[in-house]
Amino acid sequence: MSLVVQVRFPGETLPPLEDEKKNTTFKVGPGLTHISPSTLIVSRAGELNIDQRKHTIWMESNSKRYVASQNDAIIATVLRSTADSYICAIPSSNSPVPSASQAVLPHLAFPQATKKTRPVLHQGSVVYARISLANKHIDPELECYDADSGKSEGFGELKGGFVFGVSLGMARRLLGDAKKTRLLRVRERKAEAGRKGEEYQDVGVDMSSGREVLEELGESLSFELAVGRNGRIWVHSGDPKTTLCVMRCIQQSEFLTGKEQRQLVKEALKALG
Amino acid sequence: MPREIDPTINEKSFILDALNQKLRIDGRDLDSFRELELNFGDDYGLADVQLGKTRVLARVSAEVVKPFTDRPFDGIFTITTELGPMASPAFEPGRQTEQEVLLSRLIEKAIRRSNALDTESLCIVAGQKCWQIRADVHFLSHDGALVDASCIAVVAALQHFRRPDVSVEGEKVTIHTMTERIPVPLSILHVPICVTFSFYLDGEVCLVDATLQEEQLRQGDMTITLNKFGELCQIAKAGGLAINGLNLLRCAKIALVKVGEIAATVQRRLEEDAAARVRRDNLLESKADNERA
Amino acid sequence: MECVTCGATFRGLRLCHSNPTHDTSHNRPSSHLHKPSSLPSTSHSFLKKLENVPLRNPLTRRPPHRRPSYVEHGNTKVICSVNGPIEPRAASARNSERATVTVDVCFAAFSGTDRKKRGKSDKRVLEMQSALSRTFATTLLTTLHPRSEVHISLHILSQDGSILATCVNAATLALVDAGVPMSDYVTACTVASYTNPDESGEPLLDMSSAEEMDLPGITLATVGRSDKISLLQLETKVRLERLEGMLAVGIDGCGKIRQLLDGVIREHGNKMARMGAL
Amino acid sequence: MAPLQTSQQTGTPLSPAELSYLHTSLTLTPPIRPDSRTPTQFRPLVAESDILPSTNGSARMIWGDGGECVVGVKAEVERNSATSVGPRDWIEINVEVSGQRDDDAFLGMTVAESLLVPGSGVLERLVLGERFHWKVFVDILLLAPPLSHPATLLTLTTYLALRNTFLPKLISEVVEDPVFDDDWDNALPLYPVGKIPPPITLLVVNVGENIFFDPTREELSAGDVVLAVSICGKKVVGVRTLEGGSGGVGRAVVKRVIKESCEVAEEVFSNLNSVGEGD
Amino acid sequence: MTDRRRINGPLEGTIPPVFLTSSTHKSIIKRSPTTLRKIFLKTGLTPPATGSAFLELPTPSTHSTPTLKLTSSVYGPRPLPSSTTFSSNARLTAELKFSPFSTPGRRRGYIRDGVERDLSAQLSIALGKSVAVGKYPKSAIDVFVSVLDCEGGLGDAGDEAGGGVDVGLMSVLATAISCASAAIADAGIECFDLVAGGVAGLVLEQGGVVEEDRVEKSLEVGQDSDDARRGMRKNGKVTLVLDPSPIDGYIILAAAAVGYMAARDELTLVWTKGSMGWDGDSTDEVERIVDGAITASTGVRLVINEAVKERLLLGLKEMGLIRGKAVSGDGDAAMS
Repeated sequence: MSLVVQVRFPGETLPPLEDEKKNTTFKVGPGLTHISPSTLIVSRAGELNIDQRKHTIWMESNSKRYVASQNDAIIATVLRSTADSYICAIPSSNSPVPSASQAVLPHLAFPQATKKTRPVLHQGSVVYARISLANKHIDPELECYDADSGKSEGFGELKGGFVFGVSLGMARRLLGDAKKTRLLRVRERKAEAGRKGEEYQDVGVDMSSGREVLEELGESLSFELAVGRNGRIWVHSGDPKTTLCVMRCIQQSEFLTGKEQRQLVKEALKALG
Repeated sequence: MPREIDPTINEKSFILDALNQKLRIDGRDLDSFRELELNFGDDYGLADVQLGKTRVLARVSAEVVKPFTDRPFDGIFTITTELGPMASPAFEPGRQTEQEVLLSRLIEKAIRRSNALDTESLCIVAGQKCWQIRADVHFLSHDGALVDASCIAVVAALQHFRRPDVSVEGEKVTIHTMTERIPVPLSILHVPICVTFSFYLDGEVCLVDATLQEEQLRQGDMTITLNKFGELCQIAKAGGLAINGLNLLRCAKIALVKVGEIAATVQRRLEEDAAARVRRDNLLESKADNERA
Repeated sequence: MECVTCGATFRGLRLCHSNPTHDTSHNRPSSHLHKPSSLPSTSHSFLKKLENVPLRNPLTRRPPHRRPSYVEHGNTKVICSVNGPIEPRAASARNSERATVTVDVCFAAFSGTDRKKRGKSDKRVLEMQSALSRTFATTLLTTLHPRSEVHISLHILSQDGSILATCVNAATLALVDAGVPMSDYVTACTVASYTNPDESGEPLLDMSSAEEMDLPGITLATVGRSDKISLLQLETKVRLERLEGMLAVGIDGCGKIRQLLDGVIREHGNKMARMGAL
Repeated sequence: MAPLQTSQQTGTPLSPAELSYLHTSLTLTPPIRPDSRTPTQFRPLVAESDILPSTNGSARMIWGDGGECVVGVKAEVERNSATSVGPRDWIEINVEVSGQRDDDAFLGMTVAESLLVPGSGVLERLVLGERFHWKVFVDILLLAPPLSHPATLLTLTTYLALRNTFLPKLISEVVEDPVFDDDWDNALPLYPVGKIPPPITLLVVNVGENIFFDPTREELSAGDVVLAVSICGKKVVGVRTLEGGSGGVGRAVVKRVIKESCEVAEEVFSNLNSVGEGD
Repeated sequence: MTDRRRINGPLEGTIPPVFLTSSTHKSIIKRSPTTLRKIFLKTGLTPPATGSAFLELPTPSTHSTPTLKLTSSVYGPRPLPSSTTFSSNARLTAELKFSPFSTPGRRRGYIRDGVERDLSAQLSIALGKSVAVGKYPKSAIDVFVSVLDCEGGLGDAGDEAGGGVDVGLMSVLATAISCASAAIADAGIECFDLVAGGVAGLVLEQGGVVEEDRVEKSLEVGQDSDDARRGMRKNGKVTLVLDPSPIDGYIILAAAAVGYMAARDELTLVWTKGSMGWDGDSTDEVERIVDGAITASTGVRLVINEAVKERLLLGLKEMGLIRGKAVSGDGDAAMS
């Protein structure tokens, strides 16, 4: 069975969308440029995804540079403090030297913060925050509380532990984004198999969530973990050895299938003793 | 302007904690190098060194020039380095930073001033013509230990390089092409290898081949250049944390072991490359024969 | 001012705070190494005559800052002045946690045998500056003066070997005098490794430029009583086995220099105290 | 501009009240200087000569206000070349101010102009036979720029260094390649006694009717015009106007400045010449 | 370090044609020692500048006459950049530059050398004392002078090897002062007085009149000129020459350039070269030569006045404030 992944390159014009019903409007996602009335041109290389039910179409690709977008949870580093806010860096890539964009975290953007009770962050502190404002003309703004409840919900300064980088796609997978594409793909496969009159079979790749590594690690080790959409991961545990083990497993599992990931973790745990 | 971000508080304290327990982030021992990968190009004199994520390319080339008037019997050997944005976004093109000056000075002292290359053998006609050997070092990716990697790259490229053969008859100098006569290797007197030590926790811990993250956190550093005969070519400890004399001597002994290992790897890779070349040449010859037939 | 360690001797050493007033003595024992005779200076008969002639009013007191120190190791002469802690002159020298140490090394065009102007971007000068600033950045208590700069300006008036070591000593002297807080003295000297024809090598202390040309040697600086090495430079090929001996002699030499510096500083301090300047 | 930086970079400018007080006290008859000197009195300084063994002549001077200047003179043998623009190139002057990127053009030009004035006879002493000549490098190093304008300090030190500059004695014939006497005791002075001495430059500031020598920075900013008068022996060899001061000056004042400079210069010369004869 | 932003010509290879002109055949302008050269001065030539002026000296008679040409433009008063500290006075900066083609033979680079910096400093001193800087707090006035042609040589390179003092730079400075003054007046910046530059020199005299032939003869003798001059110094008397030009062929013993404010009878700049005291007392001779330079600058001042006036009248006429033809000619001023 062949895996047909629709890889498209910038400049390609997409064929007209096959539509079950006429006159449905599609939402155009990232990586595509729309030229009216109905031409779509690819502007980022990657895999084309079409969700017929939700009527959305977008390009899926992995990159190292993070572009802030609203409501993303990210891990940022405090650079300095000004009169009413902290200036933070949003590091993104996992290359040896991370590149970074700047963001503003107001002093009062913490749960129940007042001028007197605000948490004091120093240069080099790490915060888990949500992007409350992303706009191409100004630096993004961050918040350390949940927009709905006003509670911290895990946002705030991350104390101790270790921070490392993975690719943006990996971070998204760890956060469970892969589920969407996975379901889509399974549906497509089934449809294709149905057309050919064959029985659909899972080859193991389609149903991989991409986060088996975390599931497996979580079963035997105790640690805290925060994943930022900007490709930074924070791990904390009582023992540096455990932390390092978690880090290495995650970093090495990027291109592995679910089964392989579980195998990797088992071996690592054995080595850890 | 892209700037290197300092490591976060969390990273800093974690790495130091781990070092205190003799643990490194990438799981190495304190005194072990990352895996050294050394490849040669199709042409002579191109060496590509990978040390973990650090990658350095050295290219050696030769040309015939007039020797310096004050040294008529010596050839010319130059090493050029440039830290560009290719290696790290923190490096700007065109501007010479202090880091770059120190780096090039170190490589220069380690290789050129220790007379690794016999410049007298480069003389063709005294005061008239000599070979100028030029080693260009390109930094492709920066993850620490630039000095060590570039030193390996340069010495490997120098050993790999072959210059065209030259014959002198009276005043007449003939440079034979590579096909005309077998090109000759450079006369290498010894193979210096740099080992950089990084000091942490007031000198309690000393690391070999630190990554960029570890370099950013170190309190002091020292680069020792040795050859496998146990000759010190250069030591540079420019300030930083003060270290006990005995510790320094211990570092020197560790360096000697490392130098032996690295020199052996370089030698092995050179031999492998030479063997591969012979095989390829034979293959080409047999092909040519076939065509003729 | 002579100190003997394993047969190694310093050349005439002169350390002063501001004005050299006394003659230099050459205490070097006659050795198998000769000073360069090509130097026109060696036969200069009035070479060492120093005059202090106040033109009108001899009573003068310098402002407390910018008092230069003057150090001679034989014919190597260095003047050093320290400015700081001051407001950083460049934005890049501002650090919110500690003071930055900046060093300017300037070779006077007339300092060598041949006149030579060294540019500011000369690699060797940059290397020296960086080594000196990193040496003192760890020894000075820089965290006491955040967002400021300590500027050390060194002028080499005459070169005859051991330049970096002389610079370190001059800078230490000037820093102590300027009142910049530091954990201990940093003192430096050079050691050469000399091999007799019968293979019985012995290290030589304090190299002149002729010796630097012919012998392998190290420059090292130690921090105060701890005898820990903060700066170590070797630029010529030497057997690894020799390093230990050289280090031992060097550490000892640095200790001797520290005593000499200490003496000068105490004398100067007492004088100041007598004058009521403290 | 360059000279402005050396003179005014240290310290903040005076407030209008201070300036007015200073101006008033300086215009009195007799004037009152802030440091109670007489108009022609110099500030104290310490001088020493022949401090550097690797030079042909050297001197060091330290002002009371922290200014320090070292001058080294070096001579090298150079072949006469057709492209050379003539003997004016035989003496090269470089002023380097510590902590400043550029060398100071203004100060260098002042010294060079007065040193190379026609008829001083120095250039003739640099000739070595038919094909060679001495090239003299005068390197002036201002280690710590004084709080006032460094011109006076600089030229006095240069004078001292040049007075103590010796060139090896030529023992070869005119047409041969130059060969020198090894004995330094036989070396010839660049400025022999009895010949025209090297020039010095005096800084003079004029405030109202009064003229002050060796002005401090404050006096410079309160004055009308600051003149640098170069004097060689008894002759004026150059006058220049300096930055500082606030207005023009009448021609009568210029004449007075020059007249008094000549008188003061004589005293300065005799004082400087006593340096080195002291012991 | 070359200027990388510019596209420089090839380092070597293109040599501008050198024609045999002034250097071999010195076209000597016969004028009496007290006559000034004719000046062409016109203001308002650079429209974007607040004030500007062009000066040519002397007004060219033939095509190949070597001339001194300068343009000057004044910008300001304009606000100081925010980074600078408060200043209760206007900050006047002056910059003098030689165009790459201003000197014959080798092209000058764009790098500011010592000569340019020195002249710039002197220019700003001379002008700074005439402008009412107190009237413009927190502002900057920038004066730019560029030398387009300098009479076939600066004379500072010692082309008169054994000769006297060169006056090339001095006349460049003096004319730069005059030209910049006119530009400042054109800009309408308040001044105490206008500064005019003037140069005078002392030359050897023989029989009352300076004989050009004789000077030339001594130049031809070449090597002996020094001895000849020294010999002559004993017998000959020294004469004052106003506005000497390096191409006039004088051997100048001493020279002075002044910046002079005629209405206030005050000097803003005094610059002398060469040793004085050939003819008796040093002080008297300085006075004599400075007075000569003042006389020269007074003449120049008339031209500046005329040029500024004409431009002013032209402006008034355009605005309709005056009628009729108050302006004669094409708006430039010349003086004989």
